[in-house]
This record gives sequence, C-alpha cells and structure tokens, in this order.
Amino acid sequence: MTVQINDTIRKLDKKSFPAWYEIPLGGTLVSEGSTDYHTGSWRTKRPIWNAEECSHCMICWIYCPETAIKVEGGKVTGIDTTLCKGCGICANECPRENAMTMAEGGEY
Amino acid sequence: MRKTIGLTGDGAAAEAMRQIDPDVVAAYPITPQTEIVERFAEFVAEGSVHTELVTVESEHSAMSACCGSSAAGARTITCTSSQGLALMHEMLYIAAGNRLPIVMINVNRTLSAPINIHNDQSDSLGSRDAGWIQLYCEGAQEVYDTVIQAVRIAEDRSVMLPVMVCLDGFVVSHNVEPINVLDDQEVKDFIGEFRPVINLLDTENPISMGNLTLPDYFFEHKYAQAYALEQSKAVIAKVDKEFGERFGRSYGIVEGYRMEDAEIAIVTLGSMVGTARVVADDLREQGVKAGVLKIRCYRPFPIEEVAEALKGVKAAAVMEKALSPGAPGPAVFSDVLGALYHKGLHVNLISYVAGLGGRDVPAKSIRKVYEHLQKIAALGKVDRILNYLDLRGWQ
Amino acid sequence: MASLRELSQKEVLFTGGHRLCAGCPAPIIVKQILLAAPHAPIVVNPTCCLEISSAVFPYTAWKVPYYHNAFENAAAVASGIDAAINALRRRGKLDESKKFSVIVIGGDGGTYDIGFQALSGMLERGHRVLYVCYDNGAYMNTGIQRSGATPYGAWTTTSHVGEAQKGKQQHRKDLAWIAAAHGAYVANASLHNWRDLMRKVEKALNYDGPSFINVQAPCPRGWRFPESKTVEIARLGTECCFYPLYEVEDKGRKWIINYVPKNKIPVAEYLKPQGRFAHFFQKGNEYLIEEFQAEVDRRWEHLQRLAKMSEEL
Amino acid sequence: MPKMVEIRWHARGGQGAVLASRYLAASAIRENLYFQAFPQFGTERMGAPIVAYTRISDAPINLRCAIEEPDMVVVLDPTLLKAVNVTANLKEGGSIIANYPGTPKELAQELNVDGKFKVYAVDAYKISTEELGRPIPNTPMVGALARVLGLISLDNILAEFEEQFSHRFKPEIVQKNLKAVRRAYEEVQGI
Repeated sequence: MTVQINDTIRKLDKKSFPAWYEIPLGGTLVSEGSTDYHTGSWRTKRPIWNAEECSHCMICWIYCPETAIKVEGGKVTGIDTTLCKGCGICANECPRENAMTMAEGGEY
Repeated sequence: MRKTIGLTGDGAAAEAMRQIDPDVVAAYPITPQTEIVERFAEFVAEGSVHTELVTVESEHSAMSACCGSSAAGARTITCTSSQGLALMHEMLYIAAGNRLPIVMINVNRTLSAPINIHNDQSDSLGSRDAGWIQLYCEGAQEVYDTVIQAVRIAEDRSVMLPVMVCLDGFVVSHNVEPINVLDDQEVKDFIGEFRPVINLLDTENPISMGNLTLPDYFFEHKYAQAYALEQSKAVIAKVDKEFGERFGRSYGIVEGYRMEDAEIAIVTLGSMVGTARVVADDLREQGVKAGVLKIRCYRPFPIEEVAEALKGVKAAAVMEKALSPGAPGPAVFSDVLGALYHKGLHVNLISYVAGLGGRDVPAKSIRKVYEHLQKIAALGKVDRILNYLDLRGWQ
Repeated sequence: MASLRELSQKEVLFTGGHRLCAGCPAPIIVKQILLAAPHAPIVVNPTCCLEISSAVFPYTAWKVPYYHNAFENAAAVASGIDAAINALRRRGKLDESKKFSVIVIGGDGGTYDIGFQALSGMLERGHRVLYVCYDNGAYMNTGIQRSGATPYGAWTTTSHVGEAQKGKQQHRKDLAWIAAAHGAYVANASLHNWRDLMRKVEKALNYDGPSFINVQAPCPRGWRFPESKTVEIARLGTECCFYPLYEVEDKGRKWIINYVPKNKIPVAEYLKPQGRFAHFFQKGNEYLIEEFQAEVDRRWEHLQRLAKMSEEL
Repeated sequence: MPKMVEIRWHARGGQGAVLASRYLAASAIRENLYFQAFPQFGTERMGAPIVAYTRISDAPINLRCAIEEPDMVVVLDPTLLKAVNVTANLKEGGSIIANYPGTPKELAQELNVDGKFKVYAVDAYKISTEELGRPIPNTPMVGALARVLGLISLDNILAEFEEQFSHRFKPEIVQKNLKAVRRAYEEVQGI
C-alpha cells in the first residue's frame, strides 16, 4: 500500500478525515478557535438583550463563559446564538434591571 | 580532529551529547546513568555546550520537560535508567504520540523489587510498546556512534518519533574502552540543524497539541503513529549507512556474525552479543557451525532481517536479560518467534533468560546454550522452550 | 488597567464552541488571563475539565499555542518550554525582543495533589512561568471527588455525608502559602474581581521569575448551585474571607491584602447557596458551620498579621 | 605476547583502584592496544575490600563479562593479603604484584604460593610516602604493574599520567606522582 502521509500540521479546511494517513502529525491542530462547533443547542433558557436599556458596561462580556456576547467598537450588539449555552450569568450580573433577562426555552 | 580516548559507556554517551550540543537536556540522576548527567553538567559549567540543562526533581518531570522543550522546537536529549524509565512510562507514550523527536539514552538496569542497581534489560524491554525507536548497543563505541545517529533518525521528517539508545548498565556504562571520537565539526555536520515541524514558539502560527481525541479518530491517530515507527526502519538503515560511509563504522539493523552457514545460532542484544561472538569463534575453531544474530534495532522489530538470518539454522536460542512473567515467552523471544511465523518459517527456537539483576553472563555459560542447541539440532526438535541460564536450582 | 470597554475591543484568544458546562468558571478565568497576558501567550494545560472540553480533535477553542501533555506534569512541561526559550535565544534562533508569556492553567487536582511535585520543582528552579490554578475544590473532571483543595465538611463523591461521616474530614491545603515559601510571586484571586485578577496576571508575567496564582472557581455542577450564580458565589467567597484576595511579593516576605470586606459576612451566607454544604444546615450539624467559620477566621487573622508585619518591610 | 591479558585488582574502597585501572587502560592506547577497565560493582563504601578488572589485548575485545581466571592479580594494600583470598582462580603460572614492604620471597611465603605463581613485590606505601608525603598506592602500583606486564613502556605510562592529571593537579604534584610511578616501575622485584 502506498499512501500519502500527512506529515504536516495542516490548516483544516474540513473537520473530517476519511483515512488514517490524513490525520495531521501527532494529531496537532491549527489553533483557530472552535466557533464553528455550535453549542447553542445546549440552551434551555435564553438571554434577552434589550438594546435600549443596555449601558454597554461590558460586565456581561467579561463574565460570559462562551464569548457569546457580540461586541463592536466598545458596544454590545447582541448574543451569538450559535454559542450561547443559556447559563444566565449575563442576566445575573447585569447591573441594570431590564437590559439582560432570561426567558424560558432555548429557541430564538 | 578525530582521536582515540578511554571512555566508559556513560562517558561516551556524554561525549556524544557534548558534540551534539542539544538545545535542552532535562535529566535526573540514577545509578548507573548518573555519570552521563554529571559529565554533561561539567560541560555546561565549563561552557563547552550551549545547552539549557534542566535539573528536574524527578524522571517524571525530566520526560515532561523534554516534551515541553521538544514541542517548543528545541533539540532535546535526556538519559535515564530502570526506575527512572518506569517513572517516565506515562510520558513515553505521550512523547511518541505527540511525535516529538526526543533522544534518550537508557542505561539498562533491572526493576525493583527487590531493589537492585545492576544490569538487565527489564526496563527498556518493558517499555517496548511505548512507540519509541529502540536501539541496543554492544559496547561504548557503538553507544557513542548511535547517540549521534539517533538525533538524525528522530528528526527525520518521515519519522518524527523519539529514539531510545540502550546500553547495559555497568557492563558497558562503567567499562572504560578505547573510543574513537569524531571531530566536533564532523558531528555537527552529520546531524545538521533541527528544523521542527511542531513548534509552540511560533506564536504567529499557533497550534494546539495533545488534544483530546475520542473514539472517532483515536484509532487513526495511533495507526499513523505506528505506521511511522514501522517505516522508520529504512531511515535507521539509511542513517547508519551514511554514518559508515563518512566515518567508517556502521552497525546495521541486525548483524549476523558468522551466520552465513551457521547451523546453530544465538539471537541476542546488548552486551551479551560480544561474549557470544567470542564463544562462536571458539566453537568454529572446533568445527561447530555456530553464529550470532545481533538485534541492534529492537523497535521497530526487524521482521524480515531476523527471519532471513535464521531461515537456514537447525536451532536457535534467543537470549535476553528480562522476564515476561506469565507470557508464553519473554519479549524478544516472542518477537523472534512472531517474525518467523510472519515468514512462514519453522525454526527450532528456544528462549534463554540470562543475567537478571546483574548476574554475570560469562563465556562458559553461553557455551552451555550452544551445547543445548547442538543437542536440539541433532534431535531435530525442541526439547524445552523456556530456559533460565545459571539459575540456581533450575535443571 | 484598561476599562472593560477598551478590553472588549481586544480579540479574545479563547473562543466559544468549547464543551465546558454552562456557567463554568474556567473559560471566564481563561478569558481574563489571555486578555491580561503582556506577551505572546503559550498555554500548558494539564488534564482537567478545561482540557477535555476545549481541545477535542479536530476542534480547538484556543487561538494561542496550546499544549496538553498529562495530568500531573504541566509545571514540568512548562519548565521545558521555558528552557527551550532560553536555549534558542542563547543560540540566536529567537529574536531577543520576542517575549513569551508561558502560562499553565490547571485545576486543583492537577495542582494541589498529583501535580504538586512538578509545581514545586518548577517554582524552586525559578522558571519564568505563571501557574494559574482554577481552584474549584474537587476533581470535577472525574465526577466531583475530594481533593487537597476541598473545603472542610464539603460533600463530594469520595467524602459522602452519612451517619458516620459528614463530608470531608479535613480543612483544605493552603497551597498559596506553600508556593510563597518557594519565593515565587504568589497571589490569590477570584474570577468575580476581573480587575484584580488581570492585574495580578500581568504582574506575574512581567515578573522575572516563577509565579503562582490561585483563582477561586465556583463550579455549578460540583458545588451544587444554579449555573447563573457562578460569579455571585465567588463574590460571597471573598466577602466572607474564605477566599481572600492577596498577593505575596519580595520572595515570600511581603504579604499584601488586596481587598478587605467592609462587612465580613458569616460563612453561612457563602455556604447556604451551595448544595455540597446542605447538611451544614440540618439540625445537629451546627458544629460544621462553627468549625468552618473558626478555620476561616484563623486563616484570615493570620493573613492580616502577615500583612501587618509586611507593612514594616 | 599473549593475545589478551586479564588483570584483577584488589584494594580497599577509596584507595583509587578504579582510577588506577582506568589509568593503566588509557596508557595502553599509546601502545595501540585495546582494553577494558571495569570495577566489580557492589554497594561497598570506603574501606571495604573491592575488586576491579582490566583486560588488555592486541585485538578488539568482545568479551563482556567478569574476569573469572585472571592472568595477573594486583594488590594495592598489604592488609588485604590476609583478609582476602587474593590468588583465588589466578591462572597457573600467573603473576601476583603486591604493595608489600618485604621481599618477593617473603611475600610468596606469606601467601603460601611458593613456585606456583610469579610473585612481585614493591613497597608502594614507602614510595608514595617519600615522594608524595602520603601513602597513596594506586599510581605507583600502575608503574610496577607496567614493568611486569611489559606491554606498556615507562614513557607512555608517564605521558598518560601527565595528560590525565595535569589539569587536575598542580604541576609539582604531577611531578611528584611521576617520580613515584617511575620509582615503583624501577623498584619492583620479582621471583
């Protein structure tokens, strides 16, 4: 059998390896983050962000375990629903009454 | 300038390490390896190497630090023995699985209990499935040459696996012999620069290594690693050949000594090979067609070479300094048997366990093994498969 | 220290898509560490919840060099990386100006217990490595078994609550003290106080020597509280002085308390929301709260004495 | 010359027998000879009787085992003559060279080996005390052994000493040692 062995740490363009010889050297991966692995389906509760109430203090952002608080130019822009597991820390820690609240059900 | 000097096996290993001048050495002292670390620490103190010597707090941390430094793209060497190798056991598998080209000199010493500081090969033979290349040396010159070769083998792009260079404790490690030492520059040229494929320090191109791998890919990962080990035989042979062409000394994967027309043969590894040569010479003078098959490269196991060398003999004995309690036979014996089966050969093969815990294996005892083989050759069949040389009360 | 608004414009080098429990403290701590790291981070991670959830082939939540080797040896692996940096620099293979932040992030099992020897070796040899322990006080990865960091009386799956025994029989090991005895830069921090934690991380990574930071990491699953309360519980831990925020400088001699609660709350307020201490509040078990409180007070008073003595330095 | 000479050393731990055997072996390189020098390993510490071995040959040495029947025995301490069976397994007609204050004849009588072995005596304690101010028998005994062995010239023994030890000792100490080695080489007597 002659096979082309993957002797590199390949930039992954796919997340499946049909054969053993395509496994990158030592199973080493390119560190590119795992935002394409969606954990949004874990959610049984969902945070509701109220843009009008939000002071953009970023408390939710620093405590969010999933990096699911979307920010742009120092302002919160929404929730990354593909990642949010619905833990509710954001709502629990939010200093304002109605800026971040939890709702039952994971579906948006 | 090449020169011949008197060095112990440990001293020869340390001298090779000095010339390799690795980036990192992380090691912990243990008898009978200690002299290597001590000598190397002298080189560090006098500034004759540029190495970062990490004097870790255990062998466990020695191999761990070696994994770290090798993963950070540094050429890394360590050395150990016996209990130290056992303490490293977990990380041996990790070093191989992470494809880190670490070189380790293992001075063969038995494993407790009972505690004993002397030579046998239980330690490294017990680590045979860790995924390391294992090379066994007969004497100090071979230790020196093999340590240098090991760097090239480990770092070969198609190999990228750790290499263990084994030498028998005290018998080789503490025996002073004349060693032909190469010129520093010759060694540097031979090993070349280390160009790591895996490099944690390349922060522009960050990598994640040592990732959890679940049932979906674990098998494929391990097979890729095993395949690399199997294929490394060609690289080991190539490097040895090139070494021979440049410096006039080479050893092969296996070496058949007077095996061309041998009717009886001893298959062994490490220092016992030397004594077996002497006994074979004596027997040849008496008209007995005796030979020796030296296994230098034990992992990957040289299936073809061993089968080819033994196919014509009437009887052969595998001598090794280790037990495999409860197994059908000790490790090397089982491997030789497996190699013969692979090639569809039936050879009258017996096992001799010898020299445990430093028990001397003198020429007269090896002669007894050949006498046993003569008996089997005459009989045409094996009378007893498992045998124990110079074991009190064993008949 | 940058404001949160400024920080939020930096890239977070640990992404979502990891498989840690909802409400897990570990990614919150990792985020703060990576945001604070002054140089290019290289992370070593012993086997722990974080490891088995963040780098699952073929996915990795990391955007920095990341190495997991084994459970008990992260400090030694990091020592090797530090050695490699020194060696390659000496040989001119690394740019002198290129600096690295070598960081170990491990759980308390891999730090207090099985990794203790490697940690001690790393601190003793003086490697330029920051070791951060996210201290959730049990082996959460294998299912909530007691560790050297588990508090007195806590229920775990190897320190059950029954007629003969009420949870863990011993008080927890004070690892920060032991680390301080090595002469390392040492700090106790908590994830709720991100400013304090990040300041300490930055300080440690600019320190020319080894450092150890213990970070309180309330685990919703192991401590038995709702996953939205992670940060809140941490705050209570500090307010009752069970998990005081302090640092040790000047090679183990100078102890500085970074936060003194205005009103030190009773430990019961911290214990009450945690299911692992539920038996503390059953009739006849009041002595557990008393003993817990007494030990917290003893340690807090001793810490204050050390801090007071340090003021004279 | 025999193909290979096997030598056994008897000494007490701390007397430098291993060092002496290595020094002798290294000197053999200067004669293009092959050698092995190895101690018998145990856990003996200072003062305990110890044994070391040397093989010297004109061809590469393949044997990798202990020396069972030596051609020569070297005894570094006269007190060992009574304490240890120093002639055990010494080959018929083999040589014994001892650090001994008396004549070879007296030595042979003391060992009760008259006529069975060649017996050589040299007062290494006297020589080293006179030359070095301390009773250190190991290097002088190498001089005496070299004389009996006849395979390594005095010049080469002395040259090897200088090479090995000149970076460790002060020049005057080296010179004193060289003188002790030379004296032992010249003063050893045999029957």
